[in-house]
Amino acid sequence: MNRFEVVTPRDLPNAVKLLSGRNHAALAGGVDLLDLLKQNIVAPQSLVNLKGVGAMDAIETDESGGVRIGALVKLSEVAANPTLRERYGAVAEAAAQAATPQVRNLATVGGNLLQRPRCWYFRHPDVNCLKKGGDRCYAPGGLNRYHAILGGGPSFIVHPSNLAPALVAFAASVKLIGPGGERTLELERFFTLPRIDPTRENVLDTGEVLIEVMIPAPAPGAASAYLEAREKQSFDWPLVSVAAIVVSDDTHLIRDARVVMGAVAPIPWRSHEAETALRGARLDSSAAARAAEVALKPAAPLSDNGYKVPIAKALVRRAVLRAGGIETA
Amino acid sequence: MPGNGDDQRVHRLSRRAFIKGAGAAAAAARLIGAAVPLPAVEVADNSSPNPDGAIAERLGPGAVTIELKVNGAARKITVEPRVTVLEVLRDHLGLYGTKLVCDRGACGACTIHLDGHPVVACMMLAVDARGHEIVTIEGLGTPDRMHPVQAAFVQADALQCGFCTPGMVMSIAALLEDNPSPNIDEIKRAVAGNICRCGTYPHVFNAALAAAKSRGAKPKGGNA
Amino acid sequence: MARTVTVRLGFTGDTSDVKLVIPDEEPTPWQWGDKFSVVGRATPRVDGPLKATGSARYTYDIDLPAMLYGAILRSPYPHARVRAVDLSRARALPGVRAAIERGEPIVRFAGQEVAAVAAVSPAIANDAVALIKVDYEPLPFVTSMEEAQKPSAPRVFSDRSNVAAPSVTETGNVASALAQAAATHEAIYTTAVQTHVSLETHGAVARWEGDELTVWCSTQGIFTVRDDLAVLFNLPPDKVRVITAYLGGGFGSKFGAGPEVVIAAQLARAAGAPVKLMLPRSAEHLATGNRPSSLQHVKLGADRDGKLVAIELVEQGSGGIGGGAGSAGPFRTLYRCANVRTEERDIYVNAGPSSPMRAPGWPQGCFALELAMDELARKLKLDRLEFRRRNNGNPVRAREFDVGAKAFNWEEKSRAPRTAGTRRRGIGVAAAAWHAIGSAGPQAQAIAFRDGRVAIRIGTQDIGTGTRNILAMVAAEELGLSPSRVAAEIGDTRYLFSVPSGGSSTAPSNTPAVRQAAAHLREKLFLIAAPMLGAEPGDLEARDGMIRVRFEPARAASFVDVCRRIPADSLAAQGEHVPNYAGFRHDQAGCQFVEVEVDVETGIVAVLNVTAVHDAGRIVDPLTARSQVNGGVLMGIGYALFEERRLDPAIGVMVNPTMDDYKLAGPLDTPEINALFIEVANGVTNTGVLGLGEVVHVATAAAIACAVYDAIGAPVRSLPMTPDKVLAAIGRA
Amino acid sequence: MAQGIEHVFCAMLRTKTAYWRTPEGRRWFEPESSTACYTCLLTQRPIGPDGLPANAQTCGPDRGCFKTDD
Repeated sequence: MNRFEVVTPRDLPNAVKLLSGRNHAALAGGVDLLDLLKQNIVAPQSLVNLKGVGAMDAIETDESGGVRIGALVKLSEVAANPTLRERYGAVAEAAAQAATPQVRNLATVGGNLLQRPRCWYFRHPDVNCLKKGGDRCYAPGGLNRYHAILGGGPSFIVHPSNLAPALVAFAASVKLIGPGGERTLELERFFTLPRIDPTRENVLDTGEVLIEVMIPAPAPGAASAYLEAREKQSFDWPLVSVAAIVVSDDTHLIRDARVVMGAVAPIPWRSHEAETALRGARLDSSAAARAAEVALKPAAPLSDNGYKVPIAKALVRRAVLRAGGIETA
Repeated sequence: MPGNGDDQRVHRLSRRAFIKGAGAAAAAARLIGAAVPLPAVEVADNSSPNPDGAIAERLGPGAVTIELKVNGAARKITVEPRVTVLEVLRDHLGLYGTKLVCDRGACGACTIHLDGHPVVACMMLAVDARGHEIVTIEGLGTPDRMHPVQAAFVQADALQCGFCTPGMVMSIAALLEDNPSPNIDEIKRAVAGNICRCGTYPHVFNAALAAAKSRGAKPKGGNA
Repeated sequence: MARTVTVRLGFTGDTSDVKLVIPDEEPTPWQWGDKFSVVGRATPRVDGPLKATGSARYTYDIDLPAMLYGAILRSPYPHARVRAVDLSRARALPGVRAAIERGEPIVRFAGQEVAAVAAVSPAIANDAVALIKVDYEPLPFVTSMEEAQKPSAPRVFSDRSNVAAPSVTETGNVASALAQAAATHEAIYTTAVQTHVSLETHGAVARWEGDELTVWCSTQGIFTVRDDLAVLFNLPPDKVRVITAYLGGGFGSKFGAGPEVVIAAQLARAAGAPVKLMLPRSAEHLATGNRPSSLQHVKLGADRDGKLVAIELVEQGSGGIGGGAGSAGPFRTLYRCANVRTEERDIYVNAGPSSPMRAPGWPQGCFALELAMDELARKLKLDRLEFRRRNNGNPVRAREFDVGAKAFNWEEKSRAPRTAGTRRRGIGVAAAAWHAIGSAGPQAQAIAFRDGRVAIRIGTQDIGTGTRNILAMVAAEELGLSPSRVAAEIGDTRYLFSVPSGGSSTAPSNTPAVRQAAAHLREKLFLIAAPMLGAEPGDLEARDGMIRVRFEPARAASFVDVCRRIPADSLAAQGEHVPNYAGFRHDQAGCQFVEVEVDVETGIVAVLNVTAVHDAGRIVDPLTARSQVNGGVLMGIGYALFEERRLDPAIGVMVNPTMDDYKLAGPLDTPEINALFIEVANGVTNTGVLGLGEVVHVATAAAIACAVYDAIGAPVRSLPMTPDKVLAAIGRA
Repeated sequence: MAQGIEHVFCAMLRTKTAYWRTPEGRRWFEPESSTACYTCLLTQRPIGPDGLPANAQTCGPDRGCFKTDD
C-alpha cells in the first residue's frame, strides 16, 4: 500500500473539485478501496473522504412512494430496513447475503455499486491485465470458472455487486454529482460493457460522486425475490445471482416482470427475453422454465464456466416462481 | 504499553516524509503482461495551503496525531493515514488480542465492535475510526473476569489453536447484544464471516447457545 | 532393571491379558478397566481463558524493544534466472536497517524468496521491498502435471526429468487376480492441491545477544528449529533458544527452520536489532507447503462373495518443486487383499513445494479407494457397508462400523428412496487408519513447590490440540490433584527435550514421559509424607488432594502440607518416554458416515451430518478430543468441496492466494457432527494415549464423495467436487 | 527397504521424520516413503545448493554439496 493523504472536503461541491484532480480516490466505507490499495492495484495520492460532506446516510421514503437510499448507507442498514424488506424484498435480501456481517457493517451502498471486479487476474498484483491497462484479458485461455457467460469481451469480468441486480430489477436510478452538475441516470444505463471501455465498469466520470440511489414505488401487485448460488455458504461471491420481480394478479396472470442476473456478465444482466416470455403468461413452473431457457440463450461460455448456464437457468426459474409466491426447491 | 495513552513507537520514526514518491511500492513492476507502472505518487505536503477553505481537514501523508476511543479510554496515537485500525490496535496500542489473518476482511479474525457493531479492523483506516467507540476483545473481559461469552467458549472448548477465537467471541458477543436468544441458524449466520482452520465451529455454536442461556434467555427452537 | 507385568488390554468385547516387560522406572501401563478420577472426564482446557480473552501470546504478538520488521521480496516468475539484485535503493530508504539477498541463481516457483529487508515499521519494510530491483531472465516453466510429462516440457531441474523414479510395491499377482475376478472396476480419480492455511502465518522473531540467538517461532517443533538454526549459524545448540508459547495452527507445514525463520535471524544479525518477520497471507499459500495433487488410476477386483482379490493403484502427484505425493497408504492398508500393487510417481512442476499435511497421502488415497469401492459394490449389488465389512481385517474397525451404523441409522437411511426431486440426499461411509503411537525421546520434569504448586515442564508445543491440558490431566491423575493445580509449562527449548508435534504424536509421545515424571515425584513426596503419617512410603496413595495411608483414609496429610516439608524450594523428578511396548495393536482405526444433500440443478453439495467413529487409545479429555474430530471433518469438507490451489498455465502464478478465493469451510458449511470413540487399552506406552489429529481427517472427503455418488447416481471422481463437476457427472453441464 | 538404515544420508537433508531419532540416535529417514517431503537445510527447499532435487534417494556422497553428520 502506498502512502496517501486523507482530505475531508468542506462540502460536496468541494469533494467534486478534489476528485476532479489527478490521482484522487473517493473514500466511503473503504472496504473495496483498502483491498485495492493493499493489492497495489490503485495508488492514489489523496483519498477524498466523503463521510461528513453531506448526509447521504439515510433511507427515506419520497412523496411519490419511492425510496431514496443515500450512498453512505451501510449494507447492514439496507438488509434491516423495514420498508425495504417489505416493499423491495430482493434489495434487502441481496444486501443481507453480501460479504460477511462484519463487512456489511462497514460497506456502503455506493461502494457496493462501484466496487471493482473480483477477477483473480485483475486482483493479482503481478498481473497487468486489460482492465489495468495491459494488453490482454487472461480469462479466455486461462482460468475462467468464475467469469462472464454473457456480455463478455474483450474483458470477461463479472460485475461483483450483489445489490445491483436487485436495484436494476426495481428500475432504480442513481444521482450523480460532478463538475458539470447533477445528473440522474437509470442504474441500468450506469453500468457499461467492456467493449465500450475495458478499464471501467460504469460511466461515472472523473470527479463525479454517486450520492443517492432512488427506487420508484413498485407497481401494485409486484413482488420480488433474490437468489444466489454459491460454492460455499459462508462468505462467498455468488456463481450466479438472480433478482426477479413479478407483477401478477390473483389468478397468477403476469402483467409485468423484470429478471436481472448477477455474476454472469460484466454488468448486471437484465434479460428482456425472459421478461417478454413472462409477460402475459400464467405463472407456473413451465412459464418460469421457459423464461429461464430464453434468458440463457445468448450465453457464450468460456472453457471452464459453461456450468454457470444451468445454474443460472435454475435460479431464474426459482426466482420467478418465488417472486410470484410459488415456493420451489 | 497499554494504558499510557501515547504511542511510544513513533519516536523511532522520523517525521519527515520518508519517501520521495512512495508510490514506488505500487509501481512494483507488473511483470506479467505489458508492464505499465502506475504513476509514482507525488507526496502532498502536510501543511499545504487551503486558501478557499475547501478542505475541512487534511491528514498526511506523513504521520498525524489522532485520538481513538478504545475500550472506554481516549488514546492518542501518531500514525500515517494509510494505517488501519487493526495496525493501530496491535502495533501502537499493544492490544494483541485482535488478530491479523487474511488482511482482506474475509476471515473475521480482527473483528472488533464499532459503536456496538462487529466490523473487521483490517479494512478500516484508523483515521476513519475517530469519533467512534471501539471495543476489542480486551475490552470484553480478562482471564480472571471473563465475559459470559468468553466463559462459555472455555466451557464448550470452542477454541483450538485459539487464533480465530477473539474474532469469534466478538461476533457472538455482538449477536447476543442484538438478539439475546438466538437459534442455531441465527448463530451460524452471525459468525458466517469468521473462519476457523481448526474447524471448531460446532463448539462455537454450543458456546453461543450456552452463553445465551446463562444470560437468562430461552433459546427459540433450533436443533442444537 | 526391568520387570514383567500382566495387563488387561483391548476394547469392549475383546480384551485379553498381555505380559509386558517394562523398565523399572516405568509405572505399570494403564489397562482395561482402570478407574480414573481425572483422565477421561471432559475438562475445559487450562489455557482456555487466555485464548478466549485474547491474552495468549503467539509469535505474531511478540514485541521487543527496538524490534524491526522484516519483509521478503518474492519472485513473480515461476522460473527465472536471477541475474542481479540491486538492494541499494531499498537500503537508502530512511528507516531501513538491513537488506539481504537470498543468493540463489535460479528461482523455480512464483513466490520463491529473492531478497529481504528489515525496517522500523512494517509499512516501511514493504516500501523497501518494492524498491529492490531484480534483473530476472524468465525461463520456460510448467505448472500442470500433464504438461510436465511431455518430452518437450521445460525442466524444473535442468538435466533432470520432471518425473521422479517410481515407488513400486507388489504382493501377490494383481494382473492374474484381476483377470480371474468375478467383478472388476477401473477408473481414474484426481485430487487438487490443498494448502494448509494456518491462521497464524509462518514467521519468527529473532534476537541476537552476542552469539546467543533467541527465536520466537510459529513452529510445530521448537527443538527441530533450534537444531536447524544451530547448524546453519554454526552455534552449539545451547546457544540457540526457541520459544513457542502459543501456535496459530500448523497442520504439518511448520517443522524445522523454514526460509522465513532463517531470514529473520539473518536480518537480525545484519541489523543488530531484533527482527519480527511474519509472512503475509499470500506467501503462506505460495511458499509454505501444500498437500500435493494426485491422479490415481485404480483397479479393483472382487470375487462372487464380495471379497477383494486385487487392488492396483498407479498414481502420480505433484505439489510443485518437491516430492512426497504418494497416496498408496490406504490401498495397502485399509482392506484385506492378497494381491496388491501400487506404483507412485512424483512429478515436478514450477510451483511451491509440498510439505507434510494432516495424514500425508491418506485423504487422497482414501478418496480414490473408497469411491472405487462404492462403484464396485454397485456392480456386485452389495450394500456398501456390508462390502466393507467383508473386507475389513481390523477388529476395532469392525466394532466401529457397528457402532457408527447404529448411531447414523445406516440401514434406515439406506432404505429411504433416492427421490427424483431437485434436492437429493445420499449417504456414504469410508474407513480411516493411522498409526499415532508416538515415539520415544521426550523427557519431562515434574516439580512440586513448597507452596503446593505443581509444574510440569517439557519442551513440547501446543499446535491447538490442548497439549497443556492433557499433560496437566495426566500429571494430576498421578498426583491425586485437580488439573487446575498443575501448571503445564511447554514451548521453550530451555525445558527438556521433546519431539515435534506431527504425525499425531504429541499426546502419545509426551503423556508417558509426564506420567513417569509425575509418578516419580509422587514417590519422592511419599518419602516426605511417610514419617508425617507414621507409615511406610509403599503404603501411601495420593488422592483428592491428599496423601494418605491406603485403606486408612483417616491417616492423611494434605498435598500442600506435605509440600511444606520440602527441604529446598522445590522437589523435582524426571520422566521419559521409553521405547514403545508391543502392547495390543499399533494401528488405529476409524470410520466416518456422512449424509449429504445435492441440489441437482446447481450442483451444490451440502453436508448435513457426520458420524465419526474413532480409536484414540485412552481418551484423556473427551472434550478436546471432540474438538479434534470437528477439525478433521471440517478440513475434510473443505477438501471435498472447496479447496484448490489454482495455477494459471500460461503465466504460472497462483491466482487465488487469498482467503476469499481459496475457499475454506465456514460456519454455514458445518454439518452436525457426532463424534464417537472406541476406547482401546492398547498398552503401547504407560498411558496408551494415541493422537487424533490425522486419523479424523482421512475419511471425510472420501465419505462425502461416496454420499454424493449415492445421491446423484453418478460418481464425481475429482476433488474438490465443485458444482461444475457435479453437474457434469449428472449430465447437466 | 534394503537401503534403509545402511544408506548414508547427507547431514543437511531434512524431512518430518528426520526430526525424530531412531533408538540408535540416528535421524530417522524412510527412503522408501512416498509421502516424505524432503528439504535441504541449506536452502530450506527441496533443492540442494547444487540446484538438483534434495531427497533421500539422491542426497548421497556422490553430490558435491554432500556433508557428513559430524
